[in-house]
Amino acid sequence: MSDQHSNKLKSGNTGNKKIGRREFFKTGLRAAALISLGSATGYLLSKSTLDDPVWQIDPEKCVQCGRCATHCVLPVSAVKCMHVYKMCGYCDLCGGYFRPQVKKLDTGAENQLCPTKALKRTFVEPPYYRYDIDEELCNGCGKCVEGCGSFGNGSLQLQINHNICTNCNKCAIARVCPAGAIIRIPASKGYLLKK
Amino acid sequence: MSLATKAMRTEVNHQKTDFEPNISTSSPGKPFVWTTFTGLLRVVLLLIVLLSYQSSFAEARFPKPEFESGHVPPETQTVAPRAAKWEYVDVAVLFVLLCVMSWFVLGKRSRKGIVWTAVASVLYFGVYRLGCVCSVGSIQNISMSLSQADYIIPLSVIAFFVLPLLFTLFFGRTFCAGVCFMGAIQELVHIKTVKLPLWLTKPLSFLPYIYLGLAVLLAATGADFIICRYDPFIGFFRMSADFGMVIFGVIIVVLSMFIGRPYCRFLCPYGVLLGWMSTLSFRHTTISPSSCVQCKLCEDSCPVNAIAKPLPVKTEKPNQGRRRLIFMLLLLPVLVISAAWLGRSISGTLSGIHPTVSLAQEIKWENDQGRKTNSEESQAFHSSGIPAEQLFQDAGEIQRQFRLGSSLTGAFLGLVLALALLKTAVLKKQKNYEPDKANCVSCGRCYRYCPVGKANSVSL
Amino acid sequence: MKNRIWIYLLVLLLTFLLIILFNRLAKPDFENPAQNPYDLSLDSLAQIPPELYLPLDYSYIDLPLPQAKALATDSAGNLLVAGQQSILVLTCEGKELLRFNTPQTATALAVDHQQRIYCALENHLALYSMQGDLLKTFPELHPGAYITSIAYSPGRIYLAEAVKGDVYEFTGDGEFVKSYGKGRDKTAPDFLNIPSLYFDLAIGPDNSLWVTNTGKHKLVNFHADGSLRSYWGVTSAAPEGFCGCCNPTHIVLMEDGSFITAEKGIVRIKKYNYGGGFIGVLAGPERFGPKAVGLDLAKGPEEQIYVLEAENNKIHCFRLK
Amino acid sequence: MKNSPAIKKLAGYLALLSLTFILIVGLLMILNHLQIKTHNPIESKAIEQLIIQLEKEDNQQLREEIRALDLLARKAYFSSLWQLKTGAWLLIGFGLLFVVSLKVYNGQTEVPEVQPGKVLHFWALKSKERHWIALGAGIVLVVALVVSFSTRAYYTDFNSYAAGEKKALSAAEGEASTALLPDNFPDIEEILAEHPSFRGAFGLGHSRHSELPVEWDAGSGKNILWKTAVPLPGLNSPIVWGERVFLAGADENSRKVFCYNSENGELLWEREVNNIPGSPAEAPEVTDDTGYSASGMTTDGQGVYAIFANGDLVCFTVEGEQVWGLNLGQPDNHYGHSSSLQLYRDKLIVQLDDNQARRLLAILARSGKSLWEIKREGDISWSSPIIVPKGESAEIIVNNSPYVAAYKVDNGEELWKVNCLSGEIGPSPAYGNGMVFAVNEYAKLVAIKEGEILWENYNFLSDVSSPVAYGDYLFCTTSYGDLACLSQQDGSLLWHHEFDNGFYGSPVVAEDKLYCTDRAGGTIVVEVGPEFKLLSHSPLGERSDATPAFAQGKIFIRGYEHLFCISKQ
Repeated sequence: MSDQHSNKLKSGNTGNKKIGRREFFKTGLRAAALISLGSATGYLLSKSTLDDPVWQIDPEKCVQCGRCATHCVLPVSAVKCMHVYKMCGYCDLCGGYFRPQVKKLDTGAENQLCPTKALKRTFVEPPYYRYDIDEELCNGCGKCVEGCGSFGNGSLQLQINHNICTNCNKCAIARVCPAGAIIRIPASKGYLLKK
Repeated sequence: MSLATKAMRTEVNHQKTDFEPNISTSSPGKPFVWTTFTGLLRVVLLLIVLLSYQSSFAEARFPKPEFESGHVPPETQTVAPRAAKWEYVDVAVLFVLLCVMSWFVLGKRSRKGIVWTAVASVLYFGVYRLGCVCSVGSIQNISMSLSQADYIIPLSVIAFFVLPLLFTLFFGRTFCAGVCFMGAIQELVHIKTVKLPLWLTKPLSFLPYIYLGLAVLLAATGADFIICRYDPFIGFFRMSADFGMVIFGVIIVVLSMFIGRPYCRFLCPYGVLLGWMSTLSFRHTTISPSSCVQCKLCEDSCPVNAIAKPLPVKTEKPNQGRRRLIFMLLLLPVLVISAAWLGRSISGTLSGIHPTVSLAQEIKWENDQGRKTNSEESQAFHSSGIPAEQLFQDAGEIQRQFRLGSSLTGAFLGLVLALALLKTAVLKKQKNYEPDKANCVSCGRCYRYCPVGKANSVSL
Repeated sequence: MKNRIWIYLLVLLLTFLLIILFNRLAKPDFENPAQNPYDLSLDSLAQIPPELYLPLDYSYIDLPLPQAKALATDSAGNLLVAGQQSILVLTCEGKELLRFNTPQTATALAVDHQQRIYCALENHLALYSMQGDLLKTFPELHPGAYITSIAYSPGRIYLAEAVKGDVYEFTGDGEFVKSYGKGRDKTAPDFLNIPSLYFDLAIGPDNSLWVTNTGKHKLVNFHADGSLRSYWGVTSAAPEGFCGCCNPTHIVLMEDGSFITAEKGIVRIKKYNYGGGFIGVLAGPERFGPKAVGLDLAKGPEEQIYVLEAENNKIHCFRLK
Repeated sequence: MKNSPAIKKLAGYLALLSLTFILIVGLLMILNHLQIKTHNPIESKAIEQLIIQLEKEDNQQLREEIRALDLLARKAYFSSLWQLKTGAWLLIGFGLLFVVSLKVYNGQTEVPEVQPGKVLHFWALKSKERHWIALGAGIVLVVALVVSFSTRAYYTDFNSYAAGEKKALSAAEGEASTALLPDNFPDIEEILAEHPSFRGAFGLGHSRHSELPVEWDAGSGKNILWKTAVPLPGLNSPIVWGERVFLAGADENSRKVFCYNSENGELLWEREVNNIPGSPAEAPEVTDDTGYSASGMTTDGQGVYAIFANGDLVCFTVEGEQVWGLNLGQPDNHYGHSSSLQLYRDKLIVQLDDNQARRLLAILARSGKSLWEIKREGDISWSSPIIVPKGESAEIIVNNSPYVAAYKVDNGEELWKVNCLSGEIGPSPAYGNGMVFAVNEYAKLVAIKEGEILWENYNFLSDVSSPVAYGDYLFCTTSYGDLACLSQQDGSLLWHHEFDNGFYGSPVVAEDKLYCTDRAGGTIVVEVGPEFKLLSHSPLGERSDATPAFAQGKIFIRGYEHLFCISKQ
């Protein structure tokens, strides 16, 4: 843009003296560019953080819409179900593991909720069972989270695994999250598990 | 899934427990902040919060089964995010690559050096960092940070925004030459230049301004980050993208085999800023190492059509040039104001991109129709307990921002158009073949064509 | 200039396409929202056949106390609500009679025949007069204890402690008598398995103790000596049964020995006869807000059933016909 | 730098080969993508179906089948993931190979020979540039303008909308609106002296007015005081309070309430019923037998209340100012909602039967707030409630299939319920001498006292019109043209007469005469007595399915198109 001004100046005048004026004008613009760049940087620095933000799911807001599984930019979502064992009741009838209509409490595929069978059930002692997540199989659909939250203690929660997440500038899931549950938090915090 | 990967994964988990974030101790990576007074204050506050949290913790406690078999419930495993120090590494790599590239462009005039620096950039920023630390996209963070008080911007993003601009102000667009991984890809796959006609390049060169205007508007209002969303190359590195974006990326790559840098020239919003800086640059690369002999050999060598050639000037009727100039000057305010008006009139449509506004539209639709859409958005909104009036008010506020921002964007585009027209009415006398500073991306392809000092360069 | 005509035609076409594209983008389609492919579809489960609804009178009062925790009634028919470190006494019409502070938010309430208020302050019990004066503080059960329910029968106080899943029996003076709920056989119905902080108990018309065994979806009745007297309850998502992890969350016994139960997950208030036979539904999920979970129950002197929906700041009142 | 021809040839073949691979792999990946997108194996509907089946019939074989299918689905899912990943690697690899070999093939461009071509001079070039810049800007301008104007319809300015919403809300809150109506209600005697609802006060079918005309003729204008066209159709019957006659009308698109001056037929006001929160956008499907406004209105002399087939319930002052409006949920009714409103002191009684639920609601007349609501057992009906004042309180009598039931007006408490009817109930109950009479075609006519059936009769059963009890008599009319008079004591038939035209409108007794309007519009006036005595048969000149309304010296009959006022002249 500034270029054109200088051209105009040039077109109106000829001779070395005029070129000197043109150079002067250009130097002024350069100084202006430097100053504005510098001041913008200074202002931005005052708002900046060393603790880089990362994307994470606020489990209090999450509504288990299933879009974590379908909208992540990665082939398999970086969103995984995580199990807060401290909150778990170790129930035999686990709302996160079994379909709500289940009749027989066994590990048959027809009884399981998880579409990829990523939730594993291990017998501990009567009447307790432990539930673990095979993260490699989990696609973050949140079905078990919904089941656990509706019927149980909510110990299964969807979180973004930072080992997988590419930390996009704008999380593609956050863009479509109906509940605004995907937020930026300081990297030092990392996870927002309910405890 | 093989057993080996399984085993590896378990190992990773064990390792990673060492990196578990520990909030009660300060992180060793940033001692200088924590020594400041505010830092101390924060620690104290944090401790108070932690202590008070302990006492109220009882609320959320869960009955824990007492296992007779001595079973110990495992801890929840989380892997800490990438440590902050790696961000500094990114910035350092950018800085080093910029220095190296500028040296190859201005000092060594080595096309080979430029190409290998571009390869390095693709490998680091593309293959290793998966394309997601990027100066082009940083525009959005900067505009959001400038417009929204509570938006926190990482230091590295500021560096990624400012460093290339600074380097360009001093050395021309050496960033574009190949430090930018997007530019580098297009540079590396380019095979043979098909020259584009003027009727195509002129209208298309208006696109980056529109893209920039929209990107800033949408980012500043918090609606969307369109530069990242429609990044054509990033999918190659992630090896996954939306189907449409894969197609778009393939088209751009195929085009850039035969057309010089289609993305840089006809889309890149950051290129607009870099072009301004480059116009003012203190030093800029030249076609000829010393002085131009006007041999015309380089005339068609530039794939991005950025060689300005000396043209004969026919004398026109007296006053014709002046009249044209005055007309263009008078046109300027008209264009700016009418484009601002147009921007304002389209602001309503644009505001629909903002999720809050589109949610408000949905809820209003529900109110009008007397039934629920039952979409996830609607369900989540109704269960959030936020009153609809609050939502409508928020949406109204965003629409107000859009009205202002959209008018400004319009005015900006009007100004760009007016100045482009004005430029065509101004005589520019030129004797030599020289790069058009705004558009030249310092790729160094023209060096080879210049016969001046060839003997010297061979001996080097 | 044949060439140029083609250019203009191309431009025209492009403009046209762009307009169509933008218009399609700008037009929202609310009729066909995107479906969640991974929906758990609890809605169909929550459908209760209309014939199961019992005829009743319904009303509700707005509760001037957010985040309420517990509900109880006194013999005069007034309502006591605990929340935000205070206890609120309301008439059954919702008129505020008294409000007094407690050191912590009470987690359970009960009123004895002398109109004194037993109030569970997480791990211990406190006794207040109806005027709000602290009469007595009982020692804590154990440091981590969390009392979720109190039941009073003349001469006896029963406490439900959810963290260990025990029921404690005290005399009226606060002397510990015995605890229930932990036998040798973990699979026995009277071995209380409490997976969450929902654990309720109630006194039947014959002064016997009924306890919810939420982990096993059972209601358990104890003899005065602490041995199992009877139990009932089936695990099922159907309206007759209890489903999920911890149901029923709350119970109340009516004068004829019938049970009113409250569930979370699929939020329902149901009625069972004295033998645990399913009678019908008082209220399904449609009656409550989407966030309702753990509805505390209390009964009024005229067989009204009060339901505390803290998430919606409401007390619902049902009266069966 | 020049490549040897052999290398160049090799590079050429390599480029071709890699291009072929790229196309094949790309195509396969697109197919894979489309398949996953349309039939994601882990969202298999087939498995869901089987599981639903399993709920019904639990057997091991089905379980095994589901397990096998599930295993297959997961295998398909994970292998397609693997395919996509491998495909992406292959594509990138071959892409690189393609580019490199093409580069080698192409070699390095020679420094060109300079050809003296046509050189544009400076201003000519600039002029061309200007042209194309203008064209580019023109495209942007046209696109922006067209998009801006064509999308205006989908766009709401929430700055103005939010303000408007607030206003509507505060109006609905009732603070402002309670002031529109006084807090007092007319006493029972006052109500009985008017004709404030369908079939008169409390729907009992009696009028206390006198000096009524017995004969008229719309053709000659005999005894016709005035006649005015009603702008919107509606099968609801007129109601009268003082000098005002109220009517409602509706079609698919609009719903209106009309108020006429009873003296001269002047339209005092008409109000469109819109902006009802929650009102459905599309009208329900109704049949011609009911239409969009079949339910009778009611009034207390201060407020006027109307309900429409889409569930809109609205209250206006008698001056025509809207007090409140709400939607009770669009009734799922295969003919169309037709139950009329009743009013008892401050309670507006709404019978809202549909295929989902049989609801009876009491709504506070002043505020529109719900007082109580009960769900009744049995099936949908099209009848209307009647109110029987009893001392300080009153009972609501409602019939549907198969129950006739009485409820306390104060709280909806059920007083008694009798299982006696069947079919699709149209006629409303009648009340006289402590007895409730309920009837339906193909079922029976029953007399009930305090929940006990006294007698039953199987002849001359009304199907649309409602019976009326007066003195010791009970009158029934049918859509076949029967008019029957029965003894209230034992249900014995006293007399019967068959007319040419059937009856949809219900008979009403006034001044010891029975007024029955038939479907052709003729009104038959019969003396109430142990023997049939026809007093007159007066034609209206247009069809009518409404029940006549009465005021002192006046009869109002709503025809299909006009409202008639009949008075002795």
